[in-house]
Amino acid sequence: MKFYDLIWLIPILPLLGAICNGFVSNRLGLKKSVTHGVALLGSGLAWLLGWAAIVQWILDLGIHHTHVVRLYSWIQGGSLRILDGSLAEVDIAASFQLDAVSALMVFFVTFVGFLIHVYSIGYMHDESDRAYARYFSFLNLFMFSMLVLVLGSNLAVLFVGWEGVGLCSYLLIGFYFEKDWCAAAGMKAFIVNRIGDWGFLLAIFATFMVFGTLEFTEFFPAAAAHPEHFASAATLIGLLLFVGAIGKSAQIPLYVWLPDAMAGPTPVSALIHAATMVTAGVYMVVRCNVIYRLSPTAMLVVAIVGGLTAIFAATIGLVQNDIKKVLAYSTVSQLGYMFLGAGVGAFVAAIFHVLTHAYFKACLFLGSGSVIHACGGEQDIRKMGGLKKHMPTTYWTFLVATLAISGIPIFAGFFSKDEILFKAFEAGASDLNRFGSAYYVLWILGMVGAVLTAFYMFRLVFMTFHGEFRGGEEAAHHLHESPWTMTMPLVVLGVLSIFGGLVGVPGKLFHHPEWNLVERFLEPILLPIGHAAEGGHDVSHHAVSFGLEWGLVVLSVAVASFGIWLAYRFYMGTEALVRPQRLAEHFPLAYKLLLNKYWMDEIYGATVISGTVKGSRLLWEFDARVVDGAVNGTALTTVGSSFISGIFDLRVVDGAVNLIATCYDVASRWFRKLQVGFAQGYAMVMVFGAAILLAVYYLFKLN
Amino acid sequence: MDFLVANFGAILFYVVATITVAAAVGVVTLRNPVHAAVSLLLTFLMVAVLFVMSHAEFLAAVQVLVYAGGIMVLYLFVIMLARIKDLGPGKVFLSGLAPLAVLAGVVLGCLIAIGILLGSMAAGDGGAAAMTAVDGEAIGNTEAVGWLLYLKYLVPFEVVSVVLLVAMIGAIVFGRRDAALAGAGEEVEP
Amino acid sequence: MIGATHYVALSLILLCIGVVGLMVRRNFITVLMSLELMFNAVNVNLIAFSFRLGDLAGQVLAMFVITIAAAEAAIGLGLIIALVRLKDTVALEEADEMGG
Amino acid sequence: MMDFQYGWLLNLICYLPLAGALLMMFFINKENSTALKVWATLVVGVDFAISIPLWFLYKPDGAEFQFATQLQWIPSVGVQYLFGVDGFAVLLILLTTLLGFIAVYCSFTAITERQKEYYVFLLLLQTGMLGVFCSLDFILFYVFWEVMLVPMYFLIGVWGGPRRLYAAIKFFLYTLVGSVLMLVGILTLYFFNSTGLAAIGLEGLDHAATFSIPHLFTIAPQIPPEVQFWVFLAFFVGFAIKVPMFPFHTWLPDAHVEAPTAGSVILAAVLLKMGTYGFIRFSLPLLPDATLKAVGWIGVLAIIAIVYGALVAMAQKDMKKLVAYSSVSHMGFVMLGMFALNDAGLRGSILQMLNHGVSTGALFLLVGIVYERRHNRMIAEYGGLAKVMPLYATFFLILTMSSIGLPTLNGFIGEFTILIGAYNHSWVWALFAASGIVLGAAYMLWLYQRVFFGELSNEKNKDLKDLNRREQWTLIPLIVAAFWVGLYPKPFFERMAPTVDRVLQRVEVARHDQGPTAGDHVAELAHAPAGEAAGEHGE
Repeated sequence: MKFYDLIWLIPILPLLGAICNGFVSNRLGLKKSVTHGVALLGSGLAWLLGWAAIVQWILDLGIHHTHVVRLYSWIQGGSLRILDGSLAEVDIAASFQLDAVSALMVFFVTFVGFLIHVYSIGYMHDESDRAYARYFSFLNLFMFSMLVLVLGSNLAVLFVGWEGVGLCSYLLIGFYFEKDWCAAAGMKAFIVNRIGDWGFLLAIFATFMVFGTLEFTEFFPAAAAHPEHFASAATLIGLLLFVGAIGKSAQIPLYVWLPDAMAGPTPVSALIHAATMVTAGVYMVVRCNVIYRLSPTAMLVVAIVGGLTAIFAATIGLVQNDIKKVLAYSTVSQLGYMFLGAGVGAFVAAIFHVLTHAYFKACLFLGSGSVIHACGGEQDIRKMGGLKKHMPTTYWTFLVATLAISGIPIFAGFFSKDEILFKAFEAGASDLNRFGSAYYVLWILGMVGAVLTAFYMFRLVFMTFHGEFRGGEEAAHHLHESPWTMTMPLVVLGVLSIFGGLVGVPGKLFHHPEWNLVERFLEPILLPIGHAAEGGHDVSHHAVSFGLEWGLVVLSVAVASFGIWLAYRFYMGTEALVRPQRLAEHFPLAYKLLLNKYWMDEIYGATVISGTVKGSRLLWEFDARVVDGAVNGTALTTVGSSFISGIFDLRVVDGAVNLIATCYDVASRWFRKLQVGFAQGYAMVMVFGAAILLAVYYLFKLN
Repeated sequence: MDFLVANFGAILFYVVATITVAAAVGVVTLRNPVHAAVSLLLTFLMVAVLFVMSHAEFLAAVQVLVYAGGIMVLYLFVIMLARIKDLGPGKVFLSGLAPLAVLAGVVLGCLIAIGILLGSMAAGDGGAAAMTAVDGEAIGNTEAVGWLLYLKYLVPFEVVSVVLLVAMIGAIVFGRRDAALAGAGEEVEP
Repeated sequence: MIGATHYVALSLILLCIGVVGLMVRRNFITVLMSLELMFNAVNVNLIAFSFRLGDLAGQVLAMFVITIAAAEAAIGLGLIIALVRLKDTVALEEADEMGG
Repeated sequence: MMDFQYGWLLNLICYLPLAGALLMMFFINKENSTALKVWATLVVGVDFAISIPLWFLYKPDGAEFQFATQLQWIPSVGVQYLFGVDGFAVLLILLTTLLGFIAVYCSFTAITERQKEYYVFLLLLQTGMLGVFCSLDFILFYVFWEVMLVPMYFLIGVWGGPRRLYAAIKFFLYTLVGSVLMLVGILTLYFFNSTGLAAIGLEGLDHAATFSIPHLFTIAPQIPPEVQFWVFLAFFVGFAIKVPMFPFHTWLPDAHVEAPTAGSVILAAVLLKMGTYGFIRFSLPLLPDATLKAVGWIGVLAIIAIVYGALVAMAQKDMKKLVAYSSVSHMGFVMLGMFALNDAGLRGSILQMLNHGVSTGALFLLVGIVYERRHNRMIAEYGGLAKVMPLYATFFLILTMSSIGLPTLNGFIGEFTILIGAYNHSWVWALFAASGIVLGAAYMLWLYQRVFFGELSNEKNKDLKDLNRREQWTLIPLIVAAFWVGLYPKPFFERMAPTVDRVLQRVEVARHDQGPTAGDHVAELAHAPAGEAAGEHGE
């Protein structure tokens, strides 16, 4: 038995941990050491097994081989006639597959997941035993779902993980459920995600309708083999899938849940809302790259949404004062970059950015968790400052990760982000799919976003770690470096934030394309499309000259440096905090706009949410009065005849007359006056009714 | 005098009809319950006369026996039992609607009147003979009705008798003192 | 000559008096009496047509109507007794429990 | 067509509760509440136990109806005593016996008055429900159908909430109206099969008079379209009220709200299935022509039910009412899948019937549990319960997730299969119906948030007891079932497959008679280049 045949066990191990903690530790209130022991065992074994499986798979089968492990037949929906007229069997298997992109995801999800489990031991130690068990149970459950998501070999299994991570996200955001806003944030996350899932589900059905299967290994080659046949179907499927991705990966217009999701414990924000779950959308788009490459429209939509989100979220991030909110908007923005990358065809760069982003953003979040821990739960950066001397490890790792996200060379984020921006430029230059000018605009947006990223991230660093502590005397006493369980993951992730990007060195710049390990590793997932399969080649590689490529690299470094310099000017030295205030006073409207996040939550609240709620109330009124009223009206007639024929006994009459009572609500006020259980009122109505009947009869009779 | 003789039927009809209408008006307007009941009795009797004039002698007898004899006694009993002194307007609860009610009656009346006028039929009779004959054989009206009732309309007759039985049982149940009180208990629902 | 029309007209008048009485009067006794009036109106009608058409069925039907009227009177008067026991009144507006 | 092996078993399952009820009536003192409970539990427990063999004994590749019994009943008009089940009915029987057991088991403390009558009625109800699923003779079916109403009427009317009379009568009259129309439909079919009915100009086939459903299946293709139309309409009203479909649903919230917990559970889990069972058993195979014509209308009604039920559920302030309206939404899914008239849709529809029974039944149990403690169902009265009742909160969460169709739980399998079938029929259907899953999540999670999260502000909730052992055991079987269906639905699909195939076969006959319709349209597309097909699809 090879490890890669056991890939189904990778998600199951944390699931066992979750069940154990959820139903045993939580019920019995076992000691914390038992609880996190079980949880670490679950995720740790998954990590080891995952890496072992990957290594064995590379060595034994090679990266070009997609290894599918089919467990059992899961959903058997009989046979359906699909679009091409043939009968296709709806036989969806519970099966897992290991290929390059799954391997990459498993590689870092298990690893980062394990680190965050370790970190949580320190961060959550103040919780009660039961809450502690609950927390670890949810965290393990999340690992299970995420691994199912990345390992699933068809869209349905992917969807299982997709919904599963949504559930865990819901549970963990609402972990402090006594606080109303935490619970509300969890619900918001789930429901917004569900809107995305709506698109995803439809995409699944459309896929089945077009291809007659949901297995990646079956319909990707089919689509790639006949690009022109499936082009329009690909647009539909691609766009619907992207609706799902928008929800899960918090893109415009469904990004609103992610900032609120920071209500959960910080390790959760790091694991779920930065490193893994939110990148599921990117993973899915990359996974389905064949579909997207068939459809220029879908590609363009992905790129536009990504580019807009990147800069939109970055602008909001400029002025936020909650340390986690800044990071949340930064996550939204970075996810935008990833989609921009996917949208310009740089799928490898997008997934590479997922990888590096997992390192540095997890590091940033864990660092912020460490800071919050030290400040006794305070999250407002205006009440921090000067923490550098109190918590050096946190500071240095945080700084490293900030340099990485800003795109300073050598650090991890530089390689991936630069690759994406370069590909965006290249898409413009090569006039990709004849949408060249649009891609140029997106590239410019990306560049501006890079300045903003560097600015707000360094603003965060300067305000938190430099200057004087602004949190008051008492809080200052409590400042301390976090325990080793918290700093160890920080250090590991910090190191990875420095060197993690080296696997994707843009070797082309040095005339050594083979240096780019990520590109080589992921190359098998980019199935050759149509003619390319017969030896054609992509022309875009020559659209940008070698010199210009270097120029772009320098430009993006310069842009990032400019952002850092700007942040320094604003938030360091004697004039710290004065300049930004002056700027805010100069442009009050813009400042308010950004501070209130463009009032997007309020707009949604006033339109979609209140619309739905009000609509539901209205329908309820309709149901009670009109639909039920009609029923009771019928009952009224029945009661009338029951009086006349005297058939029903007193009880039925009594009950039925009660039906009439409800009918009053429906009738107009005047009618209401008449219908107060006063028999003569009824008689009068009857007489009028008879008169009307007679009149109608005459009308017809006399004509 | 000839006129009287020649039009005896018509004159009788008008007289009887006038008394009927007057008595009917009395039924709904008189405030003393006994007076109202007597007025109703008068109506019944006049209607019986009309029946006789239409060659429905048996029915007239039934009318007198059942209505005047049975039902009226029942009414008077109830009026005495319940010690009803006054049928006056009482608490005017829906006073605003009384005109509307009259209007409803008038509208209905007018409509039916229109119908009668439109469909006014020639005077004449289908034959008094038919009222007393079965299969062409002349017998009395009572016997004729009897034949019809017990042969052709036997099933409806039985059904009606069951209805009557049910009504009797119902009346007994309502009349019981404890039934009324039990009903009162059940009325009150939370 | 007196024809069916006259009878029908009379029956109409009786009916209308009955209807108005039924709707306007406030006490149960009068309402029941009004009902009796309406029954009689119907009977007059039936008999008139029976004579006019030479069909005894009208008389048979009138028999049934009388029977039903008797049943109705029995039930109605029973109700009055119950109402008087319960509320000590024959005023209809007191018996409005059926109202919402 | 019929397999008579183990016929006695089916009869035993069906009449055991009746026998138990009779024995209870005569031999157990009404004061002896323990004996009553033990006996009732024993009877339904044994009933469930002996119904389990059906699961294993049923042969998917065997005769259409198995475990059959055939006896003469009223030979003069051709009424038979005909019992027998197919895979579909086996599943529903198992659902009924399981839920019947749980319904008895959950009422130990909830019912304190007139216990004897209560358990007798529950047992009678169970016989009625089982009989409906077992009967293969229309008159027998109708008898059980009506028998079932009476105990339910009393369960609501005697042990119900404050407005129980109103609800009971509404329930009774409403369903009675439907069933009378159904009877008219049944008689029309009967006369068509035999002598015809001159009064309405119906010419008969002059077969021997019979109400046997298997026989009527064989003459279904000969029924003229206009007869099919009217019979379908009569059946439709009868079944649609029971389902309940959109404009006929208003009895449901009232009945659910007023019924005691066990009544709600049975009502939701089994009684609503009668309607959909009727559609699949009778309307579709017997009246294929009318079915094909009705597809569009019923699809629209089902979608309205899905969206409308969900939206109205969102506005509810009463927990039970909310769950009741969610039933309307879920049953909309069932109807939608059924009238997609394809393999996946119909299978999903049947599975969703079971799922709804399990999830909604369990949700009613859960609401009943907290109602028993607080005698209040208003959502606003609660909040923060997760603090005092963690286990309750966990169970409620799992079943909420099952209700909103989270993968690995049962709801997902049903909805997924239904929607894939619906998409196959018309992508517009799927587009709208899938929005039901968003709304479903919205109202259920909002409910969950308001009841379990937030601060424990209401003093009365401060010392609520968590689930006791008995309450746990009423829920655990349902949760296990939810996970079973969610993770490994294959055995369920296997058992319903023959039914689905036969129903579709019978409908297909009419489709071919009707000339060019949707099915052929697809077949035509097969000859067109795949690209064009895909292009049309993309529009």
